[in-house]
Amino acid sequence: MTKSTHTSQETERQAPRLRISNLHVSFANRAHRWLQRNASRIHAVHGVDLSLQPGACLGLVGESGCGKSTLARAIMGLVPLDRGTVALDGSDVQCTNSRSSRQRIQMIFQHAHASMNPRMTVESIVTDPLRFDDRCRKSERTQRVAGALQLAGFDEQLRGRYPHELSGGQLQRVAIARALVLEPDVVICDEPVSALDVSAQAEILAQLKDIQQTRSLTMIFITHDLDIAAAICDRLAVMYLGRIVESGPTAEILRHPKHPYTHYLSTARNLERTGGLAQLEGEPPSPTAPPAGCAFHPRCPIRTDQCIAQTPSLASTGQPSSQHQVACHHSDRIVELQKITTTD
Amino acid sequence: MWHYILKRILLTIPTFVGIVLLTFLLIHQAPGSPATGSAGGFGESGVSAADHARLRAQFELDAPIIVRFGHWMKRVVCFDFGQSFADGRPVSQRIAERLVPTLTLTFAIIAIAFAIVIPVATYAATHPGQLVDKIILAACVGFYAIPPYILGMILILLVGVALNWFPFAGLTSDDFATLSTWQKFKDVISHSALIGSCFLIPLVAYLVPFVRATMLSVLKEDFVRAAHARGLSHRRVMLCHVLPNTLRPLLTVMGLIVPAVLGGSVVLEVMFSWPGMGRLLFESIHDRDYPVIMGMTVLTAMIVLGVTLVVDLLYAWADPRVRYV
Amino acid sequence: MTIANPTNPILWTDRASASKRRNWLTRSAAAIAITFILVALLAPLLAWHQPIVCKYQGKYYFPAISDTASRLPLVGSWFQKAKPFRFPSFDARTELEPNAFALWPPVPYGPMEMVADANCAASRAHWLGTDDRGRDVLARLIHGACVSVRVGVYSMLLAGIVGIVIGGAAGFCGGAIDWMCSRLIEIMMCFPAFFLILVVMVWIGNGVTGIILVIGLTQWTSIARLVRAEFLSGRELDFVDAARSYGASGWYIALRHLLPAALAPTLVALTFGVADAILLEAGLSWLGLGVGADVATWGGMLRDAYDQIRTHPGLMTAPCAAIFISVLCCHILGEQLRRSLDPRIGFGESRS
Amino acid sequence: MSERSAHSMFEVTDLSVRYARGEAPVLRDVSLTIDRGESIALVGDSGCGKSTLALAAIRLLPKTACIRGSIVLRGDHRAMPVDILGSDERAIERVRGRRIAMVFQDPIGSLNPVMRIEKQLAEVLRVVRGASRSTARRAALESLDRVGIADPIRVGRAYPHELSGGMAQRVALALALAGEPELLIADEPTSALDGIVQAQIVELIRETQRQTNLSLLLITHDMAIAKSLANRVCVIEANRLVDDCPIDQLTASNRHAATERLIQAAEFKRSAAITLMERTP
Repeated sequence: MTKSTHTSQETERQAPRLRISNLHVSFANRAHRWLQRNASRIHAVHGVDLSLQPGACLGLVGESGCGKSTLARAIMGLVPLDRGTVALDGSDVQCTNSRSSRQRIQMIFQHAHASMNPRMTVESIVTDPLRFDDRCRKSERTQRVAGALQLAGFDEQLRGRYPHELSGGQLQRVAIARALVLEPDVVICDEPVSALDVSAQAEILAQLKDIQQTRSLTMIFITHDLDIAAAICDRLAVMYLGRIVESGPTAEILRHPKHPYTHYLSTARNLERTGGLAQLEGEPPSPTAPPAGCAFHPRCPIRTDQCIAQTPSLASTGQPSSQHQVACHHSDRIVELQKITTTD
Repeated sequence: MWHYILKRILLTIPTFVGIVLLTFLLIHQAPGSPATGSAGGFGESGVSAADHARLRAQFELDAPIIVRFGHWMKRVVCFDFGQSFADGRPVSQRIAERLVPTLTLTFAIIAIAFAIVIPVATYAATHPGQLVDKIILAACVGFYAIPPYILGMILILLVGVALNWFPFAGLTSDDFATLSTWQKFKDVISHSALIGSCFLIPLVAYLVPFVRATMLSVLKEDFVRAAHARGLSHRRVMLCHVLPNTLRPLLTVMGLIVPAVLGGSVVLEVMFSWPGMGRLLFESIHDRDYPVIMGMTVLTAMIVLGVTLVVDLLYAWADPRVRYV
Repeated sequence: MTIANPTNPILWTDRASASKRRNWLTRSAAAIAITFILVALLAPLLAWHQPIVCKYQGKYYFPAISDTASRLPLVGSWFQKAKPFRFPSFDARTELEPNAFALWPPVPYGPMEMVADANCAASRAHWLGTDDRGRDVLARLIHGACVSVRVGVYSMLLAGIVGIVIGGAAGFCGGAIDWMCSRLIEIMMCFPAFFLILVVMVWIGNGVTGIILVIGLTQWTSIARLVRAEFLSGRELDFVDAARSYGASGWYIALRHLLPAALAPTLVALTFGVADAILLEAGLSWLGLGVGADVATWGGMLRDAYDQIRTHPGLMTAPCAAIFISVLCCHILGEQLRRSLDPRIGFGESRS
Repeated sequence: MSERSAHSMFEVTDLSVRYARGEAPVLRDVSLTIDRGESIALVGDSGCGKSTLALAAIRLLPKTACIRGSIVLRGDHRAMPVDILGSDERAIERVRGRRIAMVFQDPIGSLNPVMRIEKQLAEVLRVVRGASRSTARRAALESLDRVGIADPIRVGRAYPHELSGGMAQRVALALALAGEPELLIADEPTSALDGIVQAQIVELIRETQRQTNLSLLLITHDMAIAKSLANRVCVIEANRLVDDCPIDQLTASNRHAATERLIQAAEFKRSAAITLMERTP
């Protein structure tokens, strides 16, 4: 199956390439696994719905521990799902479970160094996935590897090196090449630049954006940095404690955040001006004991009793045509919040 | 913390049952059992008919297997291993009188070893690459490669025979009963000095590089640097921050030392005619005294199991990070 | 919780300063180890009571060579069955004609042969003298190496295989299998190795094969723990997740990604284990519970020396030196292996 | 430079460092002054030697390191100038924590893993401030409160691994500020933290500076953080100090290439966001 037949089948652009519905992932709580009647489970991902059009780039934003990496691993099938489906072009990846449909989603890991076997050279690292590609003949492997490395902007000369002999930026390029060598339709990038120097960050981001556009890849880009997400994503989804609290077009969310949490996330970017702005206090609550109702209410300045009693669900805001969705009972009162923060 | 302790204690139960089962299988395979007929022990002669009969009687080898296992389990729990073939006394009594010297020696050695190792290793770790450090390490490599029994023979030859400083046979002198308490104490110490050093020297040679390497890696950690940056004195950083973090891994090693010392005691105790567990085992093997052999095997395993348990609990006490695992 | 791995002493941690000396040390250790193995393989060519080549009743015989060949591992049994050489059925020392052609090994005595007076000093005829029963010490030393090398190598091969299989299964499968394997390892570790070996030796009797089996089947626990820990931590690593994400099967991940990482520390532990096995065997032989009185072993020689420690202390020297040197070689080689198998210091340095 | 050094409180002159004899230098001829109450940001890519400078300033480099040049802490009137590199170990121990303090990049790693937080704090308070055993605990809780920890009693009872990164960095700051130092060296204090927490820590440092007239030497690779905290930026590239300019002249046209590159890299993300916002109505 080649890419052209795919696109021709999808005459209407509406059919999503990747559709995630009602995804739940939880882990046994290691601290209390034993001898405790109420052996609690940590709900890492709590009913996430996402859908991506072919060629779309979705930014998944949130603080560490909010479940965004778990969501990525769940989509990849690396952690078992409690509930929910991951559908690629309309067919459930879990059900078909065939290797070739799995290979259509690839992932770039946060720590490029850790994601590579230290005993393998760059070349063998990038070749390894091709062993499991039934369509790729042995003779084609070298060529495919060279192509992928070139696409990722990796210096051909260094293909015989071991991971520990490369710089962070070069390693991340190898990781990109490894993800692309199987020619996937969907690529999930889990904080691909957060471990890099600022200048290397810019290079890698530009490269990723370039690849995404020329190949019309569908991409999920996970990051804790709104700036980075803004630089390359056309849609954003903000996660807080395992749930998506706001999603919509990037510019829309950056300009008019509707959820208080998103509001604080975007204020935190303006480090120089934080002196004039009120900040979000406290730390994200522990996922072992999530607060009742809206998970954000303990830190929220505009909470009401309703927030404690009832968990808000993701709903469209303002004009129904807009894709901007938010999970907040008081998204209309966000203006008050903006007043609080600027006058203080 | 309490959960961890309870969990750890409960986990010893399957291990305990496993030990009992393994020893049971060993008896089942014993010469004279239904399984092996008359397979010989060591030496020229096999097992005599009388031995067969006694073995069958004492271990009830004719009863159904489940009954036998149940009985064996009960015996282990009650520390009742029957009568010794050699002198007819209860096995537990025979073992008990040998257990005390061996365990005392073992723990004394570990204590002395730690007292030597910690200052030496600290010095080496704080002066890495210097001449003294290199000499210490080279000496450790050399001494660690000397097997204890060769060390024993060398010590007997040099210190015992040539210099005649210490006695090297037995635990007490012949006139032990006539001595005063203090002299008795001195007598026992001097009789144990040589065998003790045979255990001690390789142990120290093993531990010094280990502690040195651990300390070097602790010294490289951020919190040590941060402690210095906070203005704590060098002495305080070493005592309150570096040492506690260095000694934690040492606890684990202690759990491994005990079985090693117990196991290594056979040759040395025979060599020094020192009345401990190892020599008792050797004697019973010579006499084919199966009740004692089995009792010893189970009992040492129990001791090691207990020590491991204590070490694990101590470790959890010393390192808050493992309590929640 | 499981106990952290028993770590062998980590020596010479500062790399740059000592690399030259270590190189020299390692080379000599490797040379000595190879010499020991060669001596063990070719023992009858070096010391035997039969000549290497001789002419007996008009025919040429190769007694020592055929003996060496039939002792070789793997192919030895074929030599015994197929008999490509003429196997002698005579005692060369007494039956050979005095002036018949005979090429003797450098030490023309067997290990159990009483060839001279007891306790001779070193001389041209007996380079290291003779023991209390008039047997040549050098010949016994050479044949003792056979036993030590065989016990050391084979028992560790056995321990390595058992340890990798059990530890790997525990670490890779996890869950109930891990629980069971861990308990099994724990049970085995509760018995002091030497006690268990002694007790089992009582049941199965003397013999090299028995010793190899017993040592191998009691010494695998540390290997298994090592492999299990390596697999467990490996399972959590990102590169294993990466391999899973591009569709690699469990077996492929275990063999290609996890096993190589586990193999390096295993190899190191096995090298140290060879030293332990040699020591265990010598200790057993010292107690008279080892391979038996009809085979020359270093432990047995040590025992003979111990019995005469007051009268002939010099007898100790040869077996002591042999055991010490072989153990030291194993330790040095193990230490060097540890450094060179670490991908971060080993491969990288040698490449760039 | 010369007119500034008259009231500078900290002076680094021609500092060169190599970690071992014969190795390539990690710092070459770096000179730097910090005035009282001033905040300096030392910016550069990883491996350029900026952390080495921080460690040299508090003399925590390994003993094998070869150091040339001089570092002098002048401080205010209450104390004599100290030659950091030349003094004996005792004297330096009295400077560390009391006059120069440091926070590290990895907050959890910089706390002793087997000691409760309040014990670590009490230890420092006893040593540095001479507090008695009984008052130290209360003072420890107070200092936790001062760095914005909402629940000092619970955090005080905790072990470092039980804290989140932001919480641990607050604790590390409390430890560093226990001795009321004149100069705080912050080595990448926020780069291991998330956006919101990062902003919180930046704000905390700024607030502390406002209250105590603390001088700050901030080490970072991120120009955005540098701009938010410092009033002067020093750029290090390839082991040399290549640029030293007040924050308001950062955008001037004649800056060093390395500075421009760092500014551009920091702007890359921001500008992308801004253009995106401008593009859509």
